[in-house]
Amino acid sequence: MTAVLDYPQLKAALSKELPGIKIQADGSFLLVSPEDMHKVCERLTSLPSIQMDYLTNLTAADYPEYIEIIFHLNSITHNTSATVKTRLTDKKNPKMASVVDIWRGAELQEREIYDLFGVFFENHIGLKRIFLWEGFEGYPLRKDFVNGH
Amino acid sequence: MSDFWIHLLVYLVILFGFVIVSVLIFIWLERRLIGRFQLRPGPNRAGPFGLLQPIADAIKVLIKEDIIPSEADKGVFWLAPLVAFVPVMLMFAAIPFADGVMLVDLNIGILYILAVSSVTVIGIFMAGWSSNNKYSLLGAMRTIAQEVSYEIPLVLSILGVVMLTGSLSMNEIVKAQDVPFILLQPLGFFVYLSAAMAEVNRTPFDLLEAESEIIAGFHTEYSGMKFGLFYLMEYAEVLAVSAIATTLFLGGWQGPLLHPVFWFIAKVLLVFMFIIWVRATLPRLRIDQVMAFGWKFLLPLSLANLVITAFEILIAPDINTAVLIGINIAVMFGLVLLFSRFYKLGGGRVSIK
Amino acid sequence: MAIKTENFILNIGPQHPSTHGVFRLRIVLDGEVITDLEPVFGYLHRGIEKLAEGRTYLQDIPFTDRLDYLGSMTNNHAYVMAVEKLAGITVPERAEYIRVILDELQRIASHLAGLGFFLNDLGALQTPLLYMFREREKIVELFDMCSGQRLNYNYYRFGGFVQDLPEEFLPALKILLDTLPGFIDEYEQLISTNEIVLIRTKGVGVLKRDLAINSSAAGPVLRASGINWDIRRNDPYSIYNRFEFDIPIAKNGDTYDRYMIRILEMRQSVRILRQAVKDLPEGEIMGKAPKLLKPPAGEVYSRIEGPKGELGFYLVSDGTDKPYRWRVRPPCLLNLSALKDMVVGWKVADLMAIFGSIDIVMGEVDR
Amino acid sequence: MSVLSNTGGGILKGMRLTFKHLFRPWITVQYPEEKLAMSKRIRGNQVIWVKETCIACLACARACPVKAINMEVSRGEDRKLKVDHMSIDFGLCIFCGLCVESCPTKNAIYMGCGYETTTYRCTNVEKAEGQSFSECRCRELILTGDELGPSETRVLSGYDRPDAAEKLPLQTLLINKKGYFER
Repeated sequence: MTAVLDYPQLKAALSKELPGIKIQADGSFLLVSPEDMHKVCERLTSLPSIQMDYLTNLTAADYPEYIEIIFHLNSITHNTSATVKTRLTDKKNPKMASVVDIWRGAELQEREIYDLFGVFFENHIGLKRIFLWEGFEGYPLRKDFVNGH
Repeated sequence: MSDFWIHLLVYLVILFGFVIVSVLIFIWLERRLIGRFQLRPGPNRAGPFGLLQPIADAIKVLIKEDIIPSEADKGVFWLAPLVAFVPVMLMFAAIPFADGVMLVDLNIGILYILAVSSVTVIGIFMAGWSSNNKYSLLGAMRTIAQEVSYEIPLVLSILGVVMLTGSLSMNEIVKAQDVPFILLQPLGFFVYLSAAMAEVNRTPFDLLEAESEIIAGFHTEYSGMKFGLFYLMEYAEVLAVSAIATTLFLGGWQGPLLHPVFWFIAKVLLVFMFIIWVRATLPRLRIDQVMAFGWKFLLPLSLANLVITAFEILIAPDINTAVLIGINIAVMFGLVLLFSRFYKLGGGRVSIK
Repeated sequence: MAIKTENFILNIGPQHPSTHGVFRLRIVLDGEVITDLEPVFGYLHRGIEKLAEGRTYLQDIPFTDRLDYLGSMTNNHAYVMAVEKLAGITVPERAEYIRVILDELQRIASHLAGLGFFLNDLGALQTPLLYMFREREKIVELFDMCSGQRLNYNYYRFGGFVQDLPEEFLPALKILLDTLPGFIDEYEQLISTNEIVLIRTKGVGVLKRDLAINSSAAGPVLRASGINWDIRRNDPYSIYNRFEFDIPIAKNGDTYDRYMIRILEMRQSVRILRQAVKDLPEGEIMGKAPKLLKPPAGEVYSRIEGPKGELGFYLVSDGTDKPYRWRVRPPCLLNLSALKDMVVGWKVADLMAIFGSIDIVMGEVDR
Repeated sequence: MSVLSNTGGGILKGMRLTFKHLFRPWITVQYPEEKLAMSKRIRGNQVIWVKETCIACLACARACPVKAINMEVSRGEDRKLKVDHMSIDFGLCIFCGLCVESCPTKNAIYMGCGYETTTYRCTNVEKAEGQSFSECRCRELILTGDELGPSETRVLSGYDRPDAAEKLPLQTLLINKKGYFER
C-alpha cells in the first residue's frame, strides 16, 4: 500500500531546508505559495528521505478566488505519495515557475494547464497550446468560460 | 509477310495475353491465399470464389479519375509508369514456356533478362522524384539503394548455373537440367530467391512502399490507370522472377507425362505461392539491415557458391550426381549457418549533435 | 569528402496508416535518420473534461468509455472507484470479483490490440494482427454478452454493476481461459524468436530507467525500463491483494522489452482470472447507492493500473450532483513525454516501431 | 537453443505456424448472408418507447447525458400526466442505455436489437439560419411518437430487462466455433 506522507512532518522538514518559505500543512495536502513552489519541488525530489521522483498527476482547478495547481507526487523508491498544492490568486494573469526541469513528465501536463486554464509557466521548454489551436479565445476549463452547449 | 514477322506478332499477342491473364490470376491467388493465412476467406464476392475480383479492380482502376499533383514534374510523372512497365514485359521474350517455345532464343538470354530487368528501377525513381512528395522521394531513394545492391548477388548466383551448363541461352539451360539445378546449386537458389525478392520488393524487403512508414512509397501520388500500371508491373515482375527461378533452378518446362507448358506454369505457381507464404509471415526489415543483408551476407555467399561450383567442375567432373547433391546441400547449410553467425548488422542509433 | 546536405521536414499524420488515430508528428530528417521530432496533439480533442463538468456523476460514465476506447472497462472502473471513494459507497464482494475479472480480460484485450498494431507497424502485413484480433474478438464477445456493446461498455455503476453477469458468461470464460495460453504460445512462436523482429526491436528506442521515472511513463513502458511499479501491487485497489501474480519486469527498456512485457502480462492476467473465477462468490452485485448521487464536498485522486498504465481520476465535488472538476490522468499522453528521447537518432522505420510499442490510443491522449 | 536459433530458426517456426493456419477454418462472418445472433443485452441502434406503459415521469429525458430525448408532458383533465410529444434524436444518441436503466416502470423504454440503420445519404436536413454544418439535424434520424414503438424490425432488447432477454436466442460465440480448438 502506498503510504501517504505525514504533512506536518513534511512541512517541518521542508521549512528546515528552506527557511522563510510560506508553507501550510493541511490534513490532506501541503499548500505552498507559488513563488516557493519550484524550490520546494526541487527539495522534494532531492531529499533522500522524501525522494518524490515520480510526478503522477499535475492538474489545476478553477475556484472563484484562485486557480489551484495540484501536484500528485509519488516516490517509487519509498512507495509513498503526497499531494502538494499551490494557489494562484491573480486570475487575470496567473503564472508560476515551471517544474519541467525537475520532472520531464510535467511538460505535457503544464502545456495542458496553459491551454485549458491559461496559467503561464515560466521557463517551460516550449509552452504553447496543446489541444486547441493557437488563437482560440478563452480558457475552456475555467468556470467563466461559456460554451455552446 | 515472312515467317519471322508472323512468329513475332503471334508470340507478342500470346505473351501479352499470358502476362496480363497470369497477373490477374496472381492477384486473385495472392489475395485468396493471404486471406487463408489470415483466417479469412479473401475476396469472394465477384464471381465464383471471387475469381472476377481482379477484373472488377481493373475496371475500377481504369475509370478512376486520373490525378496529377499540381507541383509534379508532369512529363516525368507521365513517363514513369511506362518506363517501369515496359522492361518487365520485355523480360518475357527470352523465357521458354516449352522446348523452344519462346519469342527469341537468344544465345545471351540470361544476360538480356538481367540487363532489361534493371531498367525498371529507373521508372520507379522517376515516379518518386516527379511526384514532388517527400514520402515518394524516400521510397524512391530506398529503391535505388536496394535494387542496385541486390543486382550483384543476383547475377553472381545465376553465374553458377551458367558455369554448369556452359551456355547463356535459357532454352539450353533447361535442356541441361537432367537433375533440377536446385539440387546441384541449392546455395545459388537460396541467394537467387532472396535477392530476387528484394529486386521485386516483396516482404520482407518491401521498403519502397512500406505502408506503415511511408504510406505507399513511390506511387503515393499515383491514381487511376497510372497506378494500375505500377500495380501490373509489380505482379508482372514477380511473375518474371518466378519464371526465371523455374527456368534456371527447377528444370523449367521439363517434367514427366504432362505437357511442358503445364509443368512450367505449375512450377511458376509453386514459387509464387512460396513468395506469398513468406509475405504472410514476415515483418519488414529496415533499410540499413536490408543493405547489410545484401552486401555482407548474400554477396559473400554467392561468391563462395561460385568458387565451390568452379572447384566441382574442375576437380571432380565425373563424380556421382547423388554424392554431389549431398555435398552441395551440406555445404549450403554449413555456409549459411557459418555466415549468419559471423556477419554483423551494424547500423543502429546515430548520435545527433 | 563532405557533401553539402540539407535536412528536410516531414509531416507524419494526422492521417497516416500507423499513427493509431489522428496523431501528428513533425520530424526533421537527415536522409533516413530522425534528428528532431515534435508531436502535435489535439486532433481528437472533444473537451471531455469540460463536458463532464456539466453532467451528473452517473452521466459521466459513458464519457469514460470514450477515452481509451480499447480499454473501456478499466476506464469505467477507475472513474467509478474514484466516485465511490468520494461518496463512501461500499461495493459487495461479488461485484469486486467481477470487476477484477473484467479488468483483467480488458487488459488482455487491450494488449492484444496494442501488440497487433505494433507488429503491423513493423510491416508484418496484418497476419499477427488478425491472429491477435481473433482472441480479442472472443473477449469482446464476452463483454458484449454482459454489457450489450462491443466497444463502449458502460457497465460499471457506483456500488456495483447494471446487471449481474449472464449465466452463459462463466462457462464461456472457462473455455477462453483453457485455450488462451495456447494461443499466446502461438504468438510467441510467430514473433518472439523471429530474427527480423529481433533485429528490428532489440536495442531500438531505449528508454533509460531514470528518464522513464522522470518523464512519468507508466504501465508496461515503465516496467520495460526495469522499474518494479504496478498499482495492483504497490497501491492495491479493489481486491487485488487476494490474488497471486507476478509483475513482469524487463531491464533494457527497448522496443522488444515493451513487447515482451505485454506478452508476460497477458499470461499473468490469465493466472489472476483463473483464481478469480475459482473464488467468485454468490451474492449481491449492487451496493447501496442513492439514485441521484450527491457526494459530500471534497476531492479525491484515485488510480488503477489500466492496460496502458496508471489511469487516475481526480475529482472535486462541491456537494452538488455535478462534479466541480473532473480530470483524467492520461497514461497514453504521459507515455509520449519521452518520445523524442527514444526516437531521435533512429530511422523512420524505427519511429513506427517505437511509437507502436508505446501503444497509445488517441481518444485518451487528446480527450 | 537449437542450432538454428538466431539464424533463421525463428523465421522457420513462424512460417510453420502460418502454414498450419492455412488449414484452419476461417473466423470471419460473411455478413449479409450470415448473421450472428447478437448478445441478449445488445444495445443496438434503436431505442424503443412503449407509449401504453409510459407514465410520463421524464426520468429518461433527465438521465440522458446528451439530451437526445425530447419529451413534453402535460397534466390531463383527470390530473394524470400524459405525453404530448416524444422524440429521440438518434444523431445525438450515444446508446449508453442510461434511459432504460432510469425508467421506474421497467417496461416503458427499451433498447432495440436492430443495428442495421445505415442509409446512403441524409435527404432531409434541418438547418437553421447561421448554423454550422455540425449543428444542423438530420430529420430522418429524429424519430417521433409512434415511430418509436416496437415493431417487427424493432425487437426489444434484454438490456436491463430480464423478461425481454429470455425471449431472445442465445448469442453465437467465436469460442464455441467448431474445428478450431482441436489443434
